[in-house]
Amino acid sequence: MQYSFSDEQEQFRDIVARFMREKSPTSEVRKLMETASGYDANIWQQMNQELGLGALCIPEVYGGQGFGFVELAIVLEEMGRNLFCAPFFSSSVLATQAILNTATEAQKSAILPDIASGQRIATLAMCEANASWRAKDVSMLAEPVDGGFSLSGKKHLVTDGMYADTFVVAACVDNGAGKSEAAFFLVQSDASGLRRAEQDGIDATRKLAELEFRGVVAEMLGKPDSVKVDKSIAFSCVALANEMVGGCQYLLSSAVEYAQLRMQFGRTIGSFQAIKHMCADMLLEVELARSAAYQAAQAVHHAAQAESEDDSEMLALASLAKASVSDAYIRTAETCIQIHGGIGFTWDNDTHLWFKRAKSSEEFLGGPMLHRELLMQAWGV
Amino acid sequence: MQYSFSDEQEQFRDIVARFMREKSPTSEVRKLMETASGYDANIWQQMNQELGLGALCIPEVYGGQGFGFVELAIVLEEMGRNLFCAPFFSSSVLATQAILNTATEAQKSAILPDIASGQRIATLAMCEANASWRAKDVSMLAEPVDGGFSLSGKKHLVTDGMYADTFVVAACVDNGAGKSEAAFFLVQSDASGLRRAEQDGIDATRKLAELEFRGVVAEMLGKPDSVKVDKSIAFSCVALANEMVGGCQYLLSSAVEYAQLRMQFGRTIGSFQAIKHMCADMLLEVELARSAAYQAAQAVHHAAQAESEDDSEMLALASLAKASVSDAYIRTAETCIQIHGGIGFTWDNDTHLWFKRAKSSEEFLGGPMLHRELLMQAWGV
Amino acid sequence: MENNVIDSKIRAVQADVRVWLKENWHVNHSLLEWRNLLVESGWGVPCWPKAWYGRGLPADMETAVNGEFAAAGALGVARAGIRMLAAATLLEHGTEAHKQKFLRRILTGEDNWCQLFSEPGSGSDLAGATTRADLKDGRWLINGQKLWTTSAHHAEWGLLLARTDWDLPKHQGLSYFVLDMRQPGVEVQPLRQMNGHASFNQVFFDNAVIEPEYLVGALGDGWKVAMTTLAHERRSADGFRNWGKVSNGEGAIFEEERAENAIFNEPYKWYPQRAGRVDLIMQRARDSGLISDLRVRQEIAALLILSETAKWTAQRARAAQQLGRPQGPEGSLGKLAGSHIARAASRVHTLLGGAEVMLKGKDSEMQGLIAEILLSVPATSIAGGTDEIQRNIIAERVLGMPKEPRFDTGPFRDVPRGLKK
Amino acid sequence: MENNVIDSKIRAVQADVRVWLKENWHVNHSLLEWRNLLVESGWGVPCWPKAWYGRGLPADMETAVNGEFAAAGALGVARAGIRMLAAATLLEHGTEAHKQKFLRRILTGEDNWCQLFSEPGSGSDLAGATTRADLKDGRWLINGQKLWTTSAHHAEWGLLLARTDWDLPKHQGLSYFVLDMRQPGVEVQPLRQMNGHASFNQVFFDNAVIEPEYLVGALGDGWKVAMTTLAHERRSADGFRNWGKVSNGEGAIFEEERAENAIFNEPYKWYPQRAGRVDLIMQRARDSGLISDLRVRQEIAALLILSETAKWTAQRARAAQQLGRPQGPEGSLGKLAGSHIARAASRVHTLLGGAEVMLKGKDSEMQGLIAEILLSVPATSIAGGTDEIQRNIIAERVLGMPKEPRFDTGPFRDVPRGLKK
Repeated sequence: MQYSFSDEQEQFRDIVARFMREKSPTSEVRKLMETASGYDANIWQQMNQELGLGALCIPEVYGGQGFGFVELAIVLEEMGRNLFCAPFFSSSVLATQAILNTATEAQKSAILPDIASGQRIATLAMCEANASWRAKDVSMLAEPVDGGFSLSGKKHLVTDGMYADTFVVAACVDNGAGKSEAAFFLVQSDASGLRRAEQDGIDATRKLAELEFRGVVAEMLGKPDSVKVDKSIAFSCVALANEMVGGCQYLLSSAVEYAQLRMQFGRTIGSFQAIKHMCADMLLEVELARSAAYQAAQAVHHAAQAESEDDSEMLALASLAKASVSDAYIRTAETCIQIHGGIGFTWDNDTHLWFKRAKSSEEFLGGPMLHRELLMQAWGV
Repeated sequence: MQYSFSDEQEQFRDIVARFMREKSPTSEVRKLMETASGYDANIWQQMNQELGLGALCIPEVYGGQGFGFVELAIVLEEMGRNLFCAPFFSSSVLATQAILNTATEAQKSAILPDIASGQRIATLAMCEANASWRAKDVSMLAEPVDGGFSLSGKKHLVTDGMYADTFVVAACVDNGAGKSEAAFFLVQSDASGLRRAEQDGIDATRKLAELEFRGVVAEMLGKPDSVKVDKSIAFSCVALANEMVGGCQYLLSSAVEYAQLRMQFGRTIGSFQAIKHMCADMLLEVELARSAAYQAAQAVHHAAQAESEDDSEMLALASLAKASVSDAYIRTAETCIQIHGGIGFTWDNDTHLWFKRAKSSEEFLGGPMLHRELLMQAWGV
Repeated sequence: MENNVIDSKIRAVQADVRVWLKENWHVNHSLLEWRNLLVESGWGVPCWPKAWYGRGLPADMETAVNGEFAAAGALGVARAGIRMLAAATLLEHGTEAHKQKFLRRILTGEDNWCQLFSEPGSGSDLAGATTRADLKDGRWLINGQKLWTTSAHHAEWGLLLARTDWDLPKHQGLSYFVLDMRQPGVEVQPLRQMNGHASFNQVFFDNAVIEPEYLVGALGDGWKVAMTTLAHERRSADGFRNWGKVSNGEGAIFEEERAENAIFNEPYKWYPQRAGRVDLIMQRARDSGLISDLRVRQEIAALLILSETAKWTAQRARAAQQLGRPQGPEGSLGKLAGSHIARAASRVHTLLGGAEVMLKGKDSEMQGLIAEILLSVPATSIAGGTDEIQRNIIAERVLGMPKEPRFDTGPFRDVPRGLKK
Repeated sequence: MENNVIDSKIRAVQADVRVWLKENWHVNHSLLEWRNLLVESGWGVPCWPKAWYGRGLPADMETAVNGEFAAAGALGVARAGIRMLAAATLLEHGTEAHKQKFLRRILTGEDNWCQLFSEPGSGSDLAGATTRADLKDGRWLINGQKLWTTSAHHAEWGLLLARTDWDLPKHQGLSYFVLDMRQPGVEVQPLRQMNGHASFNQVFFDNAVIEPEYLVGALGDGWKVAMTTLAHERRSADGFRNWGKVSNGEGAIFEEERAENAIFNEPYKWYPQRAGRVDLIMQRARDSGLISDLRVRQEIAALLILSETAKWTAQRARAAQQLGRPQGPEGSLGKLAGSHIARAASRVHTLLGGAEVMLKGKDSEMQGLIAEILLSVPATSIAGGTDEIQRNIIAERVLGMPKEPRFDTGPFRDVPRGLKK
């Protein structure tokens, strides 16, 4: 049914949720966010071996399980709820969606099985000084050389960039007619001419790096195609939106729970109408955002299965979801801190972990103002 | 002192406030708004003879009292608080400010004494199909003819247009260099070629008309000068902002009062935190808007007295005030209805009278979005 | 039950209706003749009990039967107004005599009904009703005032909530009656709203009389019975949103039905405007040229995100319900979301109108429709439960937060109410 | 008094200060020497009583005296931290012995003070303090925990609010003490905030000892005495906003003062960021080129309208005060306005930063300043009274609306508190 998950999907969610609750309590999150790599290789292995999450929505021919995007969205929601620290978003979303949308069969067969198994961690290097993830803003030029293309320049805000094995790098090639077209390129972490440096993110649970390319030789994925580049980012936006919805839900639950425990003036603060109404408003905002994320996930699910000529509705929903959930997440985070009062502003209280994820996610892959505009454009307005 | 009224100004306010309370209870407002002219000629006469409000801020040489713009702002605030039904805003603000800012000495001497005494009711006809009060948007062309200029075309949203004796009409003249410059022109209501028709306003306490000019011969006020035209509108914006602040205060007081009377669930609704907090938020918004209106009034006060080369700060404050108060007024009106509940949506309850004034004033002389942009421009940004 | 068993049952019922309609439906019937046929056949309300004009079919058969009526282009029983709420309440709490007297004429459309619950002093606090019913010489004398009574001016009967005991706590002192609206002690006055319409009425009772047998449920059970009415009101809220949908068939019987509907639709004609008319936004933005203004595009996008996500949220609730899953929070949020949408739409309409919003009436934008939006939207966050009440309900019932401390639990006589002196 | 009489008095005082400063002020004094001179002359705190280091001048003379100090480039008494709140409280409620022991060293800067009011369980509800003071063998034993204690780690003395009677209602069971911070039973731990700073402390008491003569005011009068401290805190809120303003004179004494200030300013260094740094907006918009984006211009204009009108509103309040007029509502609104400004500024900074806001630290925008804004603003609507408490105060005290119903009026022992079990 269009507006609900199937029983199988609900069961799958329960399994993922249990794993995340067990493996990613905030004590673990706090421990991992202080490490350089930001994740626990053992748990990463368990996640792939026991649950096969890395393989989940990679087609079976490439060593995956062949599930759809809705299942991926379920995984991300549960990860976001628990701030699961792992390069899943980088590898199984950003890089995998870029590869699935642009690479040749041969390339997919070569790369995806290792990503599916979790042995290879991949990520996307797209954003440059202009802090944009849109194909038209990619200015790194890929120059044809023997054995592929040569890449020079910088990429930043590369998630898990310090520990990834493989980079999918966005760059432009001249399409002959004097116009440039964006494409993705494959670069291994040990490539000659590649340097990487840590970046200090406000969200310590999502590690960032800056990459410097000095004539790095790279393989092009498929053909230059800006439309497909944008489409793969749109897919990732939807995944991010679903991850963010999980975070919204955590913050809402946390605020409501605390309001019912914390006493002031001889009563729980949750018995004050001001707090109750803040919680009701949060719920409304979170549920509307959830609907957007789910609806977009379904649209991508179908778009990924049935290659359609016209992706405009899917693109519209992706931007709609990213805009809606970005606003909801940061407001829910602000309200959650407010309801916790001074305690909510302390390091020891967990709220700030999600607040920082919310703030970071708000502009990651494009902020709400941009996506509202892209929504109008996708609607042909 | 810069941020407060003098004792004399406070006493003046008391006198005006008492007059408005006595002459303009809502019973009277409701009666007058159902009439065609929308005002009571007797009370108009009393207002001018007893309080001399029409003469208030017209210089003494033109038969006025020579007070400043701050005193005018006080009058408007008290009128706005009581929805005083009279052509004061049309005659003593819109028309008078246009004349003061652009006319020659001889013209001022000829026209202003009758406006000051209230014998002549003047108004401004500026807005055309594009619904703008900016000099650059005036498209009516004034063609030089014997005895003055000939005007053709339509003006609408002309306040008190059906009963005004004199119209100050905005039109353009070619400045020789192929560019057009806006100027004000004087037209009497009995001029040949002038037709007027009532317009049905959402705010029945401020009557509107559409004027049609078919070769109406008019006298130009001073010289074409778009800057002065815009400046006179800026003055009127400040006057309007102060009038609106009076309305805000009425709505706030009305909401607070009702909340302390109305019982539900065995307690006054004003004892519910939701209502208390709405009232606190309203107060904040109204007081911020009030500061904007007062600050702008003072800026115009000084700008009108000391002809300055650079009006940009005054223009900035005028737009700031119009934007700030417009937003505050409509939100206060919405909240006041909300606190009144279903009763507040009925015709017999007075709230809608101010709601309609708020809605109408929001876009009158330019809406908040326009004025926020004009503020940035005036600040040189 | 297995799906295929259900399917075959549905098919059987559909076949029955089809046959019956083929034999009986004809546009040359008068509306009353036809509805009498429906009532006698049980096909008008197939899920009602067999004893009372129905066929005792399970609730989920209704859609199937309606589908056959639609396919045949046949009209159904009278449904306009609050008659079906009256019927549901009487079916559950009424006596045999009540059912005998009222149900049939509800379905045939011969009697119209209105709901006399809200009062000037009890809006959000419905149980605070102070209209009194006093037993005198074996008959109930009604005194007081009701408010917001849609269609009171053409109703034969009213569902009345009145206080019969002032010494009991608020909810316990109320009783539920059927009131004959056509009597000297009842005065109906239209109530004008700020948008100029007068969709509601005030109803004044000055020693209006109710015979004792018109008490519904037990004495003092008024709140419980009213809950039944309100539950059905909520359940049929979707249906209400279809006001104004009239069949466009040709023939005398359709003319009759359209005339009937016109009367009932009249009070609701501004309801779409009250909700903000999001549907008009895009076209107006294009027509005004403001569609190319980046600022306006942001406002439009934000509004449409709100209205689209609210729609999907309602659909999620419905989908869960259809799957028999426990209702999530989605179902309780529509009303509050609607307020946000209406307010945001009103703002965008203002942006698009500019100073033209100063005008109303036939010479103004869209023949006054835009002005009607701006002057109607403020009702959205009040009517049918204010936003504040909705937030309380959401916080308490959905999120499980503590209830408001209560100050009205003692004898109603002592509860402060009305306007504070 | 006539204005010219006031003027001549002011001029006389100014002349006196000028003469005294000319004779006494010298940059070669050590800071302590100089402050001792100030204390003995009475010019350090001219409006304090003559008996206690002042000259008994009326309060409005302070500005005139300060002006002479500024003109001479002379330093004043120690003012940093909460020492002046301690002094004001002791002047009003302290014994002769308290004043003798504490006041002078407050002014010379030899002793530092901290305020031990807030607790983990009593933030908005300050009177709900549960730190206990029990009289045992003639001395008070203190047990419990305080929170948000700025500068506790370098304070010699603390102003302590503790519960001495659990059977009285909340506000009546509290007493007010001066606590020696340098004792084994007192442990000070810094408390890290979400922005990474640790400006506040937690203070744990494990049988900390207070001699009976360090009770301030009568037993059970703690709330009353604390009100004095808080009133002075509110009054000097403007002064606090000047943290970090240090005189830039040359010479040893200025070095000493700057070193002293540096310690006190340390915890407050992120406060400007907490308030949103509206001052940076325009330049950042220009630098990023977004100043030409119509959407961004709207946001900036709205933010600046908010911050400008809030500034004027505060000035209106001050002007009324200076004219001796009754305070209007303006004075109570600044805190709530500040929350709106900070949140709006944070949003605009995010817009201007785009995805760069994902970064913090020295390599990020403005060497981490922007990130510090985004991660500090959430404290604005909480610290010093949440927005919700502010709205209550505004509604009740300014608008005269009814108080919250109370559930904590009985014996404190029975009042539910802390975290609900």
